[in-house]
Amino acid sequence: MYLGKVYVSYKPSVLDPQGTVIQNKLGQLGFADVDSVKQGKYFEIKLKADTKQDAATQLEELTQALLINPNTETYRYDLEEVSA
Amino acid sequence: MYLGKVYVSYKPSVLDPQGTVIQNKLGQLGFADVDSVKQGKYFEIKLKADTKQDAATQLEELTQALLINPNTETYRYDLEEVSA
Amino acid sequence: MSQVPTEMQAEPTPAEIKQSRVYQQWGLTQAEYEQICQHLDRLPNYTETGLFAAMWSEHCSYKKSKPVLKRFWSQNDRVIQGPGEGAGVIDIGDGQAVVFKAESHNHPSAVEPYEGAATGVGGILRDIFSMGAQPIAVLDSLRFGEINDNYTKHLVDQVIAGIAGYGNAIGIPTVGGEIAFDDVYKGNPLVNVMAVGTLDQADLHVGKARGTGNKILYVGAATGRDGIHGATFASSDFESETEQDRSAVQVGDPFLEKLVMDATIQAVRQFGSDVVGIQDMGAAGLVSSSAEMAGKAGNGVHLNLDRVPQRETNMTPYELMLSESQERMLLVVKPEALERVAKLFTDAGLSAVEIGTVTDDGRYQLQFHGQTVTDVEVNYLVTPPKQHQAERVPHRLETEDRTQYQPQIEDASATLMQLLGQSTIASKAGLFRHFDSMVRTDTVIRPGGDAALVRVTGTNKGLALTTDISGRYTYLDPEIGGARAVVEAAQNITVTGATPIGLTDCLNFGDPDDPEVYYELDHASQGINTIAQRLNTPIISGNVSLYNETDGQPIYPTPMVGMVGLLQDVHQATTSFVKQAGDLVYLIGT
Amino acid sequence: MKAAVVQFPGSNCDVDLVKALKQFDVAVDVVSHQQTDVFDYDALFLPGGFSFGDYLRSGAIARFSPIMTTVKQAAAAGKTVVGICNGFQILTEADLLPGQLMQNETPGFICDQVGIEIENPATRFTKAYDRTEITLPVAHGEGRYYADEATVAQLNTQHQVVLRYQTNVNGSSDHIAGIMNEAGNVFGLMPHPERAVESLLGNADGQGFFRSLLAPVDVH
Ligand SMILES: Nc1ncnc2c1ncn2[C@@H]1O[C@H](COP(=O)(O)OP(=O)(O)O)[C@@H](O)[C@H]1O
Repeated sequence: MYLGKVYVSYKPSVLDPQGTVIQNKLGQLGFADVDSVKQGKYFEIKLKADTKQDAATQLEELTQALLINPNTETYRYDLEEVSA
Repeated sequence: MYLGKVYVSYKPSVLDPQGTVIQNKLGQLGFADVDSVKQGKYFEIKLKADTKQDAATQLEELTQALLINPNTETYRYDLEEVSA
Repeated sequence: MSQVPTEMQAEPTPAEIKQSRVYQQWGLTQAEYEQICQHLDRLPNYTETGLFAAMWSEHCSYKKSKPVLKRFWSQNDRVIQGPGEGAGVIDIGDGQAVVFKAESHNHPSAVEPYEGAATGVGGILRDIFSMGAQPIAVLDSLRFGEINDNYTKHLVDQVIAGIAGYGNAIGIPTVGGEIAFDDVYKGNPLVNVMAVGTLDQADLHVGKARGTGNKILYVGAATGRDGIHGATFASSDFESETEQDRSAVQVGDPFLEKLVMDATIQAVRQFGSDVVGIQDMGAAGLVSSSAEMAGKAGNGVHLNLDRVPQRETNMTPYELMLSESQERMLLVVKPEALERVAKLFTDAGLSAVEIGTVTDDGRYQLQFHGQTVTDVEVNYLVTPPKQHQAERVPHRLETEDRTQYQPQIEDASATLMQLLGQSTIASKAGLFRHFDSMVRTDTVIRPGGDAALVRVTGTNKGLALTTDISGRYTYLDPEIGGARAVVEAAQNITVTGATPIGLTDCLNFGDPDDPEVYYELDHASQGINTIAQRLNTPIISGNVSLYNETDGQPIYPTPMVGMVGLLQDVHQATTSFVKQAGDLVYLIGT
Repeated sequence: MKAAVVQFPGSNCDVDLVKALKQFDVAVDVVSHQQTDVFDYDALFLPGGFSFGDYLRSGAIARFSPIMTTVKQAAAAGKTVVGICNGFQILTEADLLPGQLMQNETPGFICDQVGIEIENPATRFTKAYDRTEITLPVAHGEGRYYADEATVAQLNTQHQVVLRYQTNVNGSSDHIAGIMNEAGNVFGLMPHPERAVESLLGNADGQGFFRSLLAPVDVH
């Protein structure tokens, strides 16, 4: 069994209203040293695969097929073998 | 300048409706080897700090103050120094 | 109960329970525990103790407020169903009926404002469609601390977002409500939600497990460990320092509830009386719904817990029975229709599993891994010992000089400006614009008026809806305060042109064991009752929320009244907005 | 005209759309998102709501529903395809329209009546209007239309922008409230014309949309 952690974030050109709201709130709460906040999505996906390479292929395919919208989002991922 | 990457996920006992819906859809799309999907949040936070230790303290404080809901969520983070 | 299933091996034994008195943390008193031991003629095990604690909590049993509620006038020739079911039902002519109820979600919203408010909406909607009705509107009555406080701002944002998040997604319009701010609610905000539905009277269903041999069908979401002991949690003082309480958090899934709602309504319409009874799983989830349904029918019920759909692994009977996972319902179905009814739900992608049978032995029996883990009398389980609550006139009413509350007005226009500047009086449009008030396209009068008006789909009839609270008045004079809430609601209804036909209420009070609080509860209810009777608006449903205190400081005694009015022709509706320059303004009344 | 309203799990404006279409005497069926054989309709409507809870991204999961194959074929065949609110979100996710609907600039759901400029009055969706300024209801949390600059420019030059907000309620690129495809038969819009067909409910400005659809097609 493999555990893939997929991190999805907006492309830099895309407005991230939620990030902005959080950034402003942090400012109000006194976190004056915060320079920028971006919010994205995080997925933990467990999948069966024979090899790590196979798991990676599956993970990339499903991420591109469903998890992200390529117009506005990019992603990266970590992958590790875990016990079932 | 430091870049903190904060990963927030639901505690295991908390219902994750989004993860469930995504998991079902992946199954229908033919990703039969997917065992479970959990959706969480991902934040990229840039902040000024004198030392890495100081940055870590700030990051933890702000995460607990605003980014997570301690009733339902847990978090982990990575921290690295970056150019401003 | 010989071999203990592995899941249960960590549980304290009956003897250990007796010794540690863990039940006291769950809200059972020593006397109650001893009475249970005596009745059973043995020590209750862990599961049973948990079931009693939940069922005998104030939240589930109304053991403390019952003497007050019993007095409520709830019958006239229009009333089809008064208190005692998921919601009350009133005839609106032409074979149709309106179904409504209000519910509080104060404690969950205090610890977890978004999910607390959201699941409040989800819960009250289940009460409506569990009667076989189509929900058509939601209203909300909210109380917070003063808005200049940062934490309060956060609460307001989250509560509003939670109501919007659930109501908008499930597609039932939020058409009205009210919001006010006062420091007494700072640590204990009030989130009261009212839902309204309509049905053809032939489709009316109630939560009774009638008919020996009928099957108990579990539908909806799987059961997780969320919200275990929410009912007892709602029946105790809220202490701001106890972080541990916070595990009682449920997350709502409006998407799933929409599927459950549509399938339930379809089941009722398609299968009629083959669906014998319906009840939602609310507070104290599976135990409360199944035991109440059996109790109301005078029957027994046997459940096989291995069949309960489970979201997590290794759940114990205790956890399965007390979980407050959302979006779950119990249906009692005739065996011959079971498969077809279940299919309706499974086709929508929902769980639908037969988990037990209605019996004639009056026993509440639970099987788990081949063992009987609970065997008690249904009637006993659903009937907590009678309580007598002491009452005393609140000290302030006897001693304080009331003239101090009389406004000193020297400069009327300055006072007017001050009033208009108050957050409680200011327009709430910025908040209610987050609610979808138009979906279902029957909302004739949207938020912003005195009462909302919703057309009964496919007819010219309209239902006027409002909620009102008079906490400050009730603090100054409980009876007048209660009466005033009803009067105000009736006035709001009348403004649309509709005739008030019935009401529901949420009684938000402090600790009922405080004789002064109980006095407030008693007298405010009397005030409500007297006026309700005079206005011919029977009290057909409601809810009680006690223990609204922070660190021993109670909120104002705050009864909320939700009222429904009937307008024969929506085209006759009037709104409270000024229409054009030159129109005359009259002041009527005294 | 024979119309179908597609019902996705979580759709909640399907009933409203059916009601509105019936008011204009359109023969209308509600069809399940799982259906695949719905070819004999002149128009397909994807209604508002929260298909699949709007989880992940609005429209992201619905775009894989079996019926979307038929919707694409109908679109390619020049039939009328309309996505309102969540339907618009599904159409962009399914690449039947360019761009994407994203979280409002100020996060939070907005339910309001807003001023709308009919930017292109010569479409099969707008031709019956006798004025270009109307008011329509909006009700969305993810209604900010976003596309890259080149796409927006192209939409403008090709007159594919059908509706614009007079005041940019949600931060959409170029105030865009509704667009159509190049062929002019696929239309996505965030405002809800189906909620504005009865003056009893306070707004009848959506009627022009339904009248346009019912007018002979060759005018375009
Ligand atoms: N304050 C009240 N006024 C009138 N009826 C009430 C009041 N409180 C509770 N009831 C009635 O008692 C019954 C049980 O209520 P409750 O336990 O809240 O139901 P549920 O568990 O379905 O939410 C309901 O029929 C409800 O309408």
